[in-house]
Amino acid sequence: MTSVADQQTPAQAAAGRVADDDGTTTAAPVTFGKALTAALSDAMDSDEGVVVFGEDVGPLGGVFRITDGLTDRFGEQRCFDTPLAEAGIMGMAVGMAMNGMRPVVEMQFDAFAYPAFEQVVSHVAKMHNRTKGKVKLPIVIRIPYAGGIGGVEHHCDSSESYYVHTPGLTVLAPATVADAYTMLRDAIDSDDPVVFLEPKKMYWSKDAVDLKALETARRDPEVASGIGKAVVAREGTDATLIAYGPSVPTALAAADVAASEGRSLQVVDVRSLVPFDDETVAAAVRTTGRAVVIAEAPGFASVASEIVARVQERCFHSLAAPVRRVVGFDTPFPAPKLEHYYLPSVDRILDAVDDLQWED
Amino acid sequence: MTSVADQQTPAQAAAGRVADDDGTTTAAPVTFGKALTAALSDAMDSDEGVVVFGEDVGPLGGVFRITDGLTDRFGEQRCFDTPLAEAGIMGMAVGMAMNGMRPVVEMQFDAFAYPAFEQVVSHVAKMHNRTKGKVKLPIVIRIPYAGGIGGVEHHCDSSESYYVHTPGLTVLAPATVADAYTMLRDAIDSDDPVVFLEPKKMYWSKDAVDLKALETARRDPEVASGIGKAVVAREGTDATLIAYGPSVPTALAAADVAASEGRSLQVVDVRSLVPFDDETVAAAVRTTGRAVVIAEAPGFASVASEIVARVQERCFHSLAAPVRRVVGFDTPFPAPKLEHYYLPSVDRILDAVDDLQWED
Amino acid sequence: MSSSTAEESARSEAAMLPSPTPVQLINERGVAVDNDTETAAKYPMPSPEALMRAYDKLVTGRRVNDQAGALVRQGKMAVYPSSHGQEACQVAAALCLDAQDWLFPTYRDTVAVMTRDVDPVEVMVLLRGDWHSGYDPIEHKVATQSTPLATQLLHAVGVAHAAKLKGEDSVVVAMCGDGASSEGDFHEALNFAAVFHVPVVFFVQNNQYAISVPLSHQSVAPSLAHKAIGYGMPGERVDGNDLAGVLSVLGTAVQRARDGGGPTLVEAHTYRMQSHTNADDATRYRTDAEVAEWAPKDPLVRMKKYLTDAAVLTDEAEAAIGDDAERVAATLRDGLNSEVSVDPDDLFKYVYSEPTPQLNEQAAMLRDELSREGE
Amino acid sequence: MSSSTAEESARSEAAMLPSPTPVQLINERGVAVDNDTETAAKYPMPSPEALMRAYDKLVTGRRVNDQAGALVRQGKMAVYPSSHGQEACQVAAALCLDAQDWLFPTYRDTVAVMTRDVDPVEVMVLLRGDWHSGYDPIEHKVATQSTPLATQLLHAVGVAHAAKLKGEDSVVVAMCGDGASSEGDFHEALNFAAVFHVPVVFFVQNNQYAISVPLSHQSVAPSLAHKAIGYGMPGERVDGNDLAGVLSVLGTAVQRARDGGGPTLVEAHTYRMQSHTNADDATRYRTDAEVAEWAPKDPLVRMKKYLTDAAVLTDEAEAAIGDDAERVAATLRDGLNSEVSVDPDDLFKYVYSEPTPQLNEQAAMLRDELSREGE
Ligand SMILES: Cc1ncc(C[n+]2csc(CCOP(=O)(O)OP(=O)(O)O)c2C)c(N)n1
Ligand SMILES: Cc1ncc(C[n+]2csc(CCOP(=O)(O)OP(=O)(O)O)c2C)c(N)n1
Ligand SMILES: [Mg+2]
Ligand SMILES: [Mg+2]
Repeated sequence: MTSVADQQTPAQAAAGRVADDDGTTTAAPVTFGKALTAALSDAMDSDEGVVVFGEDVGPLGGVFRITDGLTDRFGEQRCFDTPLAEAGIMGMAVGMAMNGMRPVVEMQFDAFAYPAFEQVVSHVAKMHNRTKGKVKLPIVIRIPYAGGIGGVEHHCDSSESYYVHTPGLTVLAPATVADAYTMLRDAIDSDDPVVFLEPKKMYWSKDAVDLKALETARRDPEVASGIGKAVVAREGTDATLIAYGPSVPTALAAADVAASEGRSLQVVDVRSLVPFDDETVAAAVRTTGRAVVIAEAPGFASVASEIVARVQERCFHSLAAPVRRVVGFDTPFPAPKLEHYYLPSVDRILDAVDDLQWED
Repeated sequence: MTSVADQQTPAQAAAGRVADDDGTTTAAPVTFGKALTAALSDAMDSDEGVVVFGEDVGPLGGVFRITDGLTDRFGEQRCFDTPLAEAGIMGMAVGMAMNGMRPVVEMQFDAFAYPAFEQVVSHVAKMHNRTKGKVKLPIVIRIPYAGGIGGVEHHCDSSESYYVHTPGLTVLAPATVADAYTMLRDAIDSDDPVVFLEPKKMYWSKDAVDLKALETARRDPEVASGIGKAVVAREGTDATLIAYGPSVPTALAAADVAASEGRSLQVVDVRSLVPFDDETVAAAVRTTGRAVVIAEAPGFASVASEIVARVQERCFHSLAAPVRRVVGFDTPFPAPKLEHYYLPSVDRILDAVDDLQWED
Repeated sequence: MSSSTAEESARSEAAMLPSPTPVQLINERGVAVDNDTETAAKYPMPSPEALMRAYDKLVTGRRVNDQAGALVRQGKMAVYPSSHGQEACQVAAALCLDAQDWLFPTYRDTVAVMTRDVDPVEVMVLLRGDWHSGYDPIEHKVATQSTPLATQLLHAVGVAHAAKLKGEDSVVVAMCGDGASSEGDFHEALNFAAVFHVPVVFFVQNNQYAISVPLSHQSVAPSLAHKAIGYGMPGERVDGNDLAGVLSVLGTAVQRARDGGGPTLVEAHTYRMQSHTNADDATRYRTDAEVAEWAPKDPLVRMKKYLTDAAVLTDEAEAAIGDDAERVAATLRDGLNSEVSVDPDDLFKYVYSEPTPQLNEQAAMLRDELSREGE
Repeated sequence: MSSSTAEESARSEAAMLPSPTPVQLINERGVAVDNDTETAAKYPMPSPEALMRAYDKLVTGRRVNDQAGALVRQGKMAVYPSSHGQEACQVAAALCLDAQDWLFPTYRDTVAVMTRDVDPVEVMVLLRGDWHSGYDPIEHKVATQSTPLATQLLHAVGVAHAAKLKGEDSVVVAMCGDGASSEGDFHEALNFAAVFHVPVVFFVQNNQYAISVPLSHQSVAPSLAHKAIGYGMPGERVDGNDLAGVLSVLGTAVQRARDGGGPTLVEAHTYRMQSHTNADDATRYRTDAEVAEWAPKDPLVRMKKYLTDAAVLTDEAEAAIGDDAERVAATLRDGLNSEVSVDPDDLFKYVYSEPTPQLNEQAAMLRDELSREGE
């Protein structure tokens, strides 16, 4: 288990350090959304080339207020509204990156990134390869995604599978306030294009995180980027829940309930969908021999499918039961009044765990 | 094994009948491409509402000549060129379908369907669900896809994973001349939108198929649509190769070589990616206990991942080894001179078969 | 070049460029505008009956906007993008159509949809969150209210194209906002419509904002109507708060389309008086003073003044119109106050014409889960 | 409306609408056109030196097209979209730029790329199939030749936008075809460029066809240049086979952009004399007679005539120019006749700045496979 436990995020490292310094964690609670705002602001501070643009990200601060205050602080040249056209935003980002800038673009909602799909797949993802690395595109594409907020149609898609299937894109899906900060900083620092998935239902979730300490921790060259690193979010011995983004809190809640029922569930927070951390995930599953993959997106040909495929490839002889999935149905995301039927729930996860052939 | 063998395609049924009638199969060889042309033409003959449009599909007959002669035969109102805009083509198809027509649109190449992605995902796939079936969209989206023709960038993508992950789309991937005909007819007859994937390297491949007989066979109400039905393309007992589209001939070739080396490989042609034929696939794998999934698309979060996930979920206790994948690398499709390194080959398939822990 | 070619080209240009200022038939003071003869001939004043019918719908439209706002505040509806201030456009977009015609509305065009006699409670299914759409688009020839911006314009072109191929006498009005005009689909729709010469009227409600983004960040063209010539169709602009003007300009464009004259782009200058939706806070990006400037241009006030002055609108008629509006508001209240139950099986039923085996499995799993929970 | 507003609006319209017919400085007979003073002032005749330099490139461009065609027939190159007939546009697009400027070409713009002094053999890497692009876009300030139509126009806007923000003095020329003007990205690019007022010149080579589809199925606008006013930028059309005209119109637009005047849309009327690519068969969709009509409009013939008549082009100069062209053709032949080896490891090396663990695994698998095959 040490190999797994060793995989600390810079966030955890920093959080640890804060706690160590004064004995307890004294940081004030900060929301996931504000951690993102701080990450943008700090990145803009530390690099003049970072520019933020998209629809309503200027004076309004974005419909989720993630870019709140950036135009005020950095001026209209660094954080600005564009005409309403997503391919336009993405294509302009490609050109600005070609000419030395580091664009961070916001797609207002998951489904409204689709007009930019050609730009993303045919250029953002492929330019580095096409030019043998001569053109780098350090672009971050921020996408508020997934459900749980009672949004109307087109506002709740879990679109990650489209991006992870596209070679050339790094795809990050943070699930904690600390990761919101550090992974967005990592994304902006990356010389590769990053699709940065923000679980919109978590924008208002809070955690006692000292963002300043995280900022300082990032400067330590010993603390590596979180890109490509999963973390064990909770130790456990009977089965492994593998989740990312909005499903991580659900998985943790399921593990809580299971614990009260005498079953010890380990939870892995994948965090980085591409590159994928096979080492951490496989090591975790080998310790328990049972696994359930949890994700909100429709299951068919999804990130969850991939995780199941990889785990069975790597852990076949450690597995006591097939790897199960608790995923979105293969249906469009439902209307608000039906979404509770759709979303992976604690009960559904526990049902899947019950199904892991414990009698065998 | 009977349950598997029973799954005959209408094509097979028809071919059988032809052979039965006169003792031998007398049909002249016909290409995959011409079978598609015949399917379009027959469908336009049998239903006035069928219209064909796209880029260069009129007088030119399409860059692959699949629509050759249709404008001549049915007039400019039934087969016509559009302005050069894929979202436009797709969006106009939605409207024409709303108003009672059955549009068959051609996307010139795989990567040139991406501009239409929003229309496909947000409307084509969702309209039926959104309106509780009040609006049906019997649209067929023909996409020449995959590699093997030495095409330049953007002309060789295997984009099926994007579509299969999108609930509401039927996704077909024929691999034989007979299926090219019958499945395109099935697709046009379907009241649901169908993404119809044409492996471009197979356009010129030939088979002795009597298209007239297929046409007649389709009228038999006993012969069901091929949608949702996989077929066992070759019987075998040691391991199961699962493939679709351009990978089926490769799988069959691998089975040939394996046979000469004393190993009996079964080949399943998935044909219908969505809906997926779990029954046939799982039954096949259960008979052999070993499986390799073959596909050209990058493996990560792909159709192949899904098949692996489904097979391990359904056949876990029959499996003697993890399900292996022989798939495209997680890289952009390479330039012509490198594609032979990239494409699943007979050798790579046999390597994977060798890896199926025969000693265990 | 010969001077005759130059003249010809100038003439064809002139025919496609919009009027130098937005067409107006009744001004902000409720007085008929004395237009030049050419304009007056092209855009005649609607008959008093037509204006009265439209005014009735205008009053109801305003009432619907107010009522919906209240229902949102009471938690009966999740979200409502109000067309307060734009009701003249809403009403005219529906009234310019005949029974065989089609309307393609956006999320903001609820009042237009209701004006086309779709049941108000069915319209609200979307915003209440019961389902993604509540009425039958085929029966009413009203498409679902589109959220993905500008996408519906292409659907409208498709419906019109099919109508043309089938020899139907239908015209399609396709609505969108100023912001949506920046999307690629807008461009493709107008071009397809022009090239295929199909009967569509593109109706842009330029309400000066796309959520927080003002028109000046959306376009620096002389007007949005100036885009039309780039597709080879006429563009026109109209005072969008002048019900008579919008009715007339749309009416002319619809007639032109019906007569085989092809598509037109109409831009209405109007103003979104409220926030983008209840979830938005317009004070973050515009001043109260700016909003106040638009208040006197209100479409209701001016229409009432005009009709009263013309002695067409009597106190009695006004009362009856008010009653109509209240009836619709009551229907809305009743409809949204009664609880609807949703059926989890519906999740799977409509994804395809027939559920796939996979969906049947998933439905069974959910049913099993719910039965164990005792739901 | 007041007559002064009307006049102002008419003036601003006139400034954005293209000339009534395409600008031409040298006619099809190689004679300088006697343009009106306004046109002459706006689009001056380039100097004899500039024309000679351009003519040299023109001859080389034609030679490159011919040579590439031959190399395709010999199987040395997979595919070549020829710009035969369009060389005046190709040459001018490159020559109107300074060192700090950028060029965004398409698959057909090989001659333009070479005219900007990119190594011919590096340019051909794409079409030979060794890799997706062969030259360094940053070093040359020439983007990769774009295949997905119109997508590159947005990249061009981005480069110009960054240049503006950084205070650079760069102008960007972004090329596309008539067909590409129908794509949504065309619309979004022009609008972004206008709204952000960035130094881009959009250069549409209207060669009358998009593969098999004639312009009349692509657009029914008076001209493609008429799209400009819909974005609030000037549009101009020019005889694309008149090298002097293209140089002048592009030069004026580039200067305007450099002076902070914002973007311009330039449409060149030209003709694709050959099939779309060697894989195409143009006889399926157009007549020989139509092609024959364009032959006398050839850009080389007319330029040669003009320069000879002006006694600028001597026999000696002509011979030297021919030698230049032959040298480039020889470079191409030599380059493409020598076999290049490709490295399978390259498949994995450049997907990201650093290969992922997954890519390293896959590369190792391939290496293992190849070593077992003894490759
Ligand atoms: C493709 C797409 N991108 C983004 C959005 C998010 N969005 C919803 S409304 C809106 C503003 C639309 O402005 P406008 O077209 O002017 O219409 P209005 O809301 O003013 O009626 C935006 C950006 C969307 N719905 N669709
Ligand atoms: C997005 C996209 N759709 C389709 C194609 C296929 N295609 C390649 S060239 C071409 C025609 C382009 O015509 P035009 O823009 O006029 O340029 P030309 O070839 O005449 O130079 C088409 C349809 C493509 N490359 N990209
Ligand atoms: Mg608006
Ligand atoms: Mg062209």
